[in-house]
Amino acid sequence: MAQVMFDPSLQQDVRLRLFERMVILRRFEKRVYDLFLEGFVKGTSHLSIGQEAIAAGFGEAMQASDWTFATYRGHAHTLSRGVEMAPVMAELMGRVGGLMGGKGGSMHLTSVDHGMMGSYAIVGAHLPIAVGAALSAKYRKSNQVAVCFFGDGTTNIGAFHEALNFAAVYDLPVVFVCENNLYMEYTSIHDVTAVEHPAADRAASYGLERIIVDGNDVSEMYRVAQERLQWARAGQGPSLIEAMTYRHNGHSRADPGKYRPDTEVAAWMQRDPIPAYRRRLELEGVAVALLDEIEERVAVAVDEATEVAKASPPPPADLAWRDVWSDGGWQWRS
Amino acid sequence: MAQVMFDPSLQQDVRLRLFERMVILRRFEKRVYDLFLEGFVKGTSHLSIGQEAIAAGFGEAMQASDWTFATYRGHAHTLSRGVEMAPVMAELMGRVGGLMGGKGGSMHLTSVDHGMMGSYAIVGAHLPIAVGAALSAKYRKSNQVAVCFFGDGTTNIGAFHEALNFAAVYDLPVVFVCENNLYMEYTSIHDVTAVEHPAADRAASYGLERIIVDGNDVSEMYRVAQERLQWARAGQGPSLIEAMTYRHNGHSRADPGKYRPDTEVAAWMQRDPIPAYRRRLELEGVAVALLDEIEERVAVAVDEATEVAKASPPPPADLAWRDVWSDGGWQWRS
Amino acid sequence: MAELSYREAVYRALAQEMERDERVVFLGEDVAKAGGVFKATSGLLDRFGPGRVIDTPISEQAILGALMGAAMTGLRPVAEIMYSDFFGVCWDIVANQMAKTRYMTNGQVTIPVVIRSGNGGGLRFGAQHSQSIENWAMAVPGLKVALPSTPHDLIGLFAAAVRDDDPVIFLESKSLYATKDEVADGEIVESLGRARLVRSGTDVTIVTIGAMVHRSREAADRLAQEFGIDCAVIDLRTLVPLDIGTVLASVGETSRLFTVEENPQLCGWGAEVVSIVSDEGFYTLDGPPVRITTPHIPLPAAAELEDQVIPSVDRIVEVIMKRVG
Amino acid sequence: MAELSYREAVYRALAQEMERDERVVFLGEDVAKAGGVFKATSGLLDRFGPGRVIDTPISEQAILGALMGAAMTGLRPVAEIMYSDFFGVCWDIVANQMAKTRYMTNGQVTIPVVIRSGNGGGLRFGAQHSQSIENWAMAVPGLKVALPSTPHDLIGLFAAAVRDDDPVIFLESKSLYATKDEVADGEIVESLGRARLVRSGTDVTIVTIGAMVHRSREAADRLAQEFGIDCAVIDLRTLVPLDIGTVLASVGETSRLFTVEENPQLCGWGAEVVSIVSDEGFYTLDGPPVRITTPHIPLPAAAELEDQVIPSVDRIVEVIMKRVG
Ligand SMILES: Cc1ncc(C[n+]2csc(CCOP(=O)(O)OP(=O)(O)O)c2C)c(N)n1
Ligand SMILES: Cc1ncc(C[n+]2csc(CCOP(=O)(O)OP(=O)(O)O)c2C)c(N)n1
Ligand SMILES: [Mg+2]
Ligand SMILES: [Mg+2]
Repeated sequence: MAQVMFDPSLQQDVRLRLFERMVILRRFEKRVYDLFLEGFVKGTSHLSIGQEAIAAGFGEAMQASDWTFATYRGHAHTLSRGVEMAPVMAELMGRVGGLMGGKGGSMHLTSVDHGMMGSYAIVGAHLPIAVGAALSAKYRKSNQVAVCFFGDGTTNIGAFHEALNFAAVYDLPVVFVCENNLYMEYTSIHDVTAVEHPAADRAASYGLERIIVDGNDVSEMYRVAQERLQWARAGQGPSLIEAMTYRHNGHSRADPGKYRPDTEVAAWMQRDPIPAYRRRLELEGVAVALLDEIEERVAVAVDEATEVAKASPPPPADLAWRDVWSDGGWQWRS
Repeated sequence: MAQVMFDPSLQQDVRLRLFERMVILRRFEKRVYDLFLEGFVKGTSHLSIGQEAIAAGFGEAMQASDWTFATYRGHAHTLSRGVEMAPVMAELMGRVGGLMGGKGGSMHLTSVDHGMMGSYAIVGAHLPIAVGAALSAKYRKSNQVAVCFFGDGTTNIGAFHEALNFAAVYDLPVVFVCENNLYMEYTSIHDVTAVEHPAADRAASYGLERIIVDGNDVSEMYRVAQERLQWARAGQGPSLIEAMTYRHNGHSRADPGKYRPDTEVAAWMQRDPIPAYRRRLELEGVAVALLDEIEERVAVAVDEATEVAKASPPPPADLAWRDVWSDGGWQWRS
Repeated sequence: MAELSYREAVYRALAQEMERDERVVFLGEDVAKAGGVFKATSGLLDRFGPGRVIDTPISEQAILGALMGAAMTGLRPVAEIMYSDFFGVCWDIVANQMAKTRYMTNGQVTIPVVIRSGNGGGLRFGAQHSQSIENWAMAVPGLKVALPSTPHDLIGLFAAAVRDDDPVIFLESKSLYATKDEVADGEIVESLGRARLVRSGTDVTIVTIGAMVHRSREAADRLAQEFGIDCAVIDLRTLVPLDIGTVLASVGETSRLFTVEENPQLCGWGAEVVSIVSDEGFYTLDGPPVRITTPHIPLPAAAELEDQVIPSVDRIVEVIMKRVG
Repeated sequence: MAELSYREAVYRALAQEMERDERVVFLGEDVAKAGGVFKATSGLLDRFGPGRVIDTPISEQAILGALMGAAMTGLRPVAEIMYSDFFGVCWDIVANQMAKTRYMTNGQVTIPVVIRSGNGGGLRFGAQHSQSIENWAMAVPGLKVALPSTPHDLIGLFAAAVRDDDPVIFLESKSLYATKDEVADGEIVESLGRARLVRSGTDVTIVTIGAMVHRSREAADRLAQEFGIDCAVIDLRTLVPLDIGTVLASVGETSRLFTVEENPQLCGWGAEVVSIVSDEGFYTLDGPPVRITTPHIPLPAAAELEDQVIPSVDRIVEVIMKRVG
């Protein structure tokens, strides 16, 4: 397949946006981490720090009508679809101004208006759900594509297998993106997987191409995203991408990530996608001031979002009883 | 891997037993079919007529302490482990003399004394269970092997994927045998599967060899069975075999099998494993009289078993309340 | 008016809704080309084409996941889970995803799906093909649950389920597929959450659903004729929404409550009904509320054993006689 | 005697049984090297080695299938399902295979497994990580169900579960992991099916289990002190076997029954208890039996909302006051 070619002027645009997206994700999540420590974020929370290039590349490549399906590790994917920071932050804090009024929490970020069709907290569940969206796109000839993000550990659960085969059988427009960060929660994926590349080495089981990409290279992610979205829109069926990456933090709030060798962590910190991309842009002649301006703009936005979120009150009690059913209520008796 | 070599004298023995096993399975199930029509067999029942070479080959190759895990299509595998005909037939008729006293029925044939560890009626469920037996064999260093039979349709369910990976990760002594009879219930496996060979084309996903065998050639089945059992016993881990075969009848009692092209059925009837093997034995110089004698002996045994089964009364009512728990009872209150 | 079997009603129900609304698609194993294992969907493929009537792999998680995803994005899909026992292999999608996603997203997502499934015993299929799983579904907030007892109700409740914006578990009694009844011509639509008074009566209220409706009515007739005990029989038709008002009203008149349930005893819908009536209708009850259920055991395969354990007309008569008499 | 947290009791329970019987092996996700997500099993790997303490892939069906197969062939394995919500992805193995195989094989097969799992809410984890699924298990014939409420009971009931020859669903209240209590030294073994009278009382019987035991006791203390209502509190400890005798005896004295349940209302264990007492204890009841449960909704994530819906000490006091007073 040919490499997608950019118009050079567009390319500059796109590149700055890719950079900005990553900076948004990073700074937002760094703030979330601080808010944990300060006790503002309750429950659990799973950060994507280090993995931003994947969400940024796809977010840039997807059309507004495309759909994202993500996991509990979904902050980055939500923001990358253009959802505002404040409601996401408020949701993590359990405030009424949250994206779901505080009812869903960190693991279930959803914004249907932005094509963010949900974050799912049971490993594997959203793969078949994304397949269903693709089925609907095909049936309605709507030209939409469903993009489904999940981790390496997810490749060993049954729903992965069922979803991949199902999508392939009906040639559905869905792009499966495995973010291989080398670990499930605390266990190395190699310890519990029969193949080296948990997703790519299984693509052939579904008649699919073996695709491995550098998940820390945002321009590569963007290129692959464009290519596979186009492939889906052309009616060629599903794709399975394995993006190699690494999370800088532990699995979730409670986890310091001590099970990982220091040398491994250090090596991957060297490959942090954001400084790497910034260096590259600078080398390619993008003005330092332009990049600095982006960083500053985002920093301000994060501060503002934090204030807005903090100012939002807790949800009123009656919200707990709302929207069990489509009539807005919870009554099971008639 | 080298072909297993037989001692020629043993070989004659083995060959006659392979033939006899197949004849037992065939004649038993033909009788079962008649008993349906006469109203003796209630509920459902799934025949393996046409697929006997697989059960026969493995039955001959397995050691007494090895374990069989089968599906609802389990009559052949049960008999091939040496279980007597009468209790199997009585079970199908719902009689107290049945292998499980009439409580399990056709789909759940089990005889722990024969290493027949059960027939499971939910597609895919027994694959992980067989894996557990293999785990126990490895833990106890007992040198036992678990053999798990299932159909082509079973390769598309999640449990298949989980079981295969799990077995491979821990190098467990389990042999997975996919009997590819080209159809799930009434749907061609090709219509719903992303690859040509639903099991073999997925072996690589679990780091396993791609093994396809002629499931209608009993000596080939026996050879492969020996080889893979030895492989497991040598601590080399699991195997996945795809045996190509065909069922002569419909999926189950209710099904005339009309969804299959006549030419396809006719071609496979030509390849009936039993006459084929008999021709081969004759060509190799086995006396016709010896083969006839086997056929007759089996015919008599089937008649006798039928009489024994018919003479067995229905189970007494109180049996329904027995053996929910290990104390023999059903009480949930204390 | 035409005589229709419960099996034929499945076809008519699907056809009625698919004719009306092209967002309705239908997925399941062997449902299209072969017309389903119960032969209830033969002809649908020819009528609506392979884009709307879809044979699937044996992948219940994928089937129901696809159902949910399609429903979230504009379709109103229906799936068949061949036997309700198989909900075991896809329970996460039903109980954790379909049931909760509207709530978790604060109402952003609507999931108008219907899952049809053959439910219950009586066909000597053994413990893994005979379960009554209505209580699995009823126990999960966010699922509606319907169990039609007649061809008419099958069509009418199915139509209501398809038109409802929430996930509906639609359980067809396998043992009723061959039963027949008169069904009116033309469109049939019922409401979810309305019980049907099958028989009025002044001495005892029998609350039941699904295949047990017929046995309860027969038992009521015998109790009236042979023992002069006049039983009201209420077919709940849906467990969620639960028309407890109709039950409370009847118990208000009869002062006695019996449930007849095909499911195993513990945590059944009967326990829920009894508990509500014992609380809200405490002062109307004249004697103990009694549940007549399959005992808390897996179902045996042999005919003689299966017949022992699923509530029979004889057992219903006997228990009510003994407890009321 | 030593003070032990509920979390530490998990380690002690597993160690006690693994020390005693080498057929006990332990499998689960992240349980070995990392010591589990709740850090309850740290140290087990070092003590018993990688052959007996096994990190698995995220494959709940394989984990529980393996558990069952190993149990059928001579081991007495224990698995961890990290959060009980995840029973959804492996429900077939639990409900259709483990629960029914002994029965279907007419007693040929014995399945001595224990499945430990973190259950219930209170940690603001949202609807897919906070469920109380005890009723899913109780509704399936063939499963035993235990919910320890104290470190002592965790050890004692776990030992009983491991030594029992039937499958046991062992639900640890996540919200209790950090709680502490005095625990005796040496081996601790309790029995399945014996309720514990946490507090005796003559006016009202409160039946409860798991995390709700503590809230019920606190409520009972307040009801006694502030309103002079003397409540007996019964911790069922196991739902199957169900020690209904202890409940009936207490209601025989108090004439009033309340259940306090963390699970959503419909088809809860409370409905079962109320139904049995309403039937067998009908003439002992002086007023309506009342269930205090989480409403029939998925659990919300926000602290203020979650606290609204799970029964609190305040709500228990208020309801009992209102209904008895
Ligand atoms: C069915 C199921 N099993 C277990 C879990 C607990 N769990 C949550 S995240 C996780 C690890 C997932 O690993 P991976 O797919 O690699 O995603 P990552 O967290 O690395 O992004 C596990 C085991 C779960 N949520 N669902
Ligand atoms: C989980 C589950 N889904 C569906 C069924 C219904 N069913 C029984 S057999 C069968 C076909 C199985 O096909 P295959 O694996 O090829 O085995 P075969 O019957 O051809 O031997 C189906 C769909 C089932 N028993 N379990
Ligand atoms: Mg990972
Ligand atoms: Mg097949």
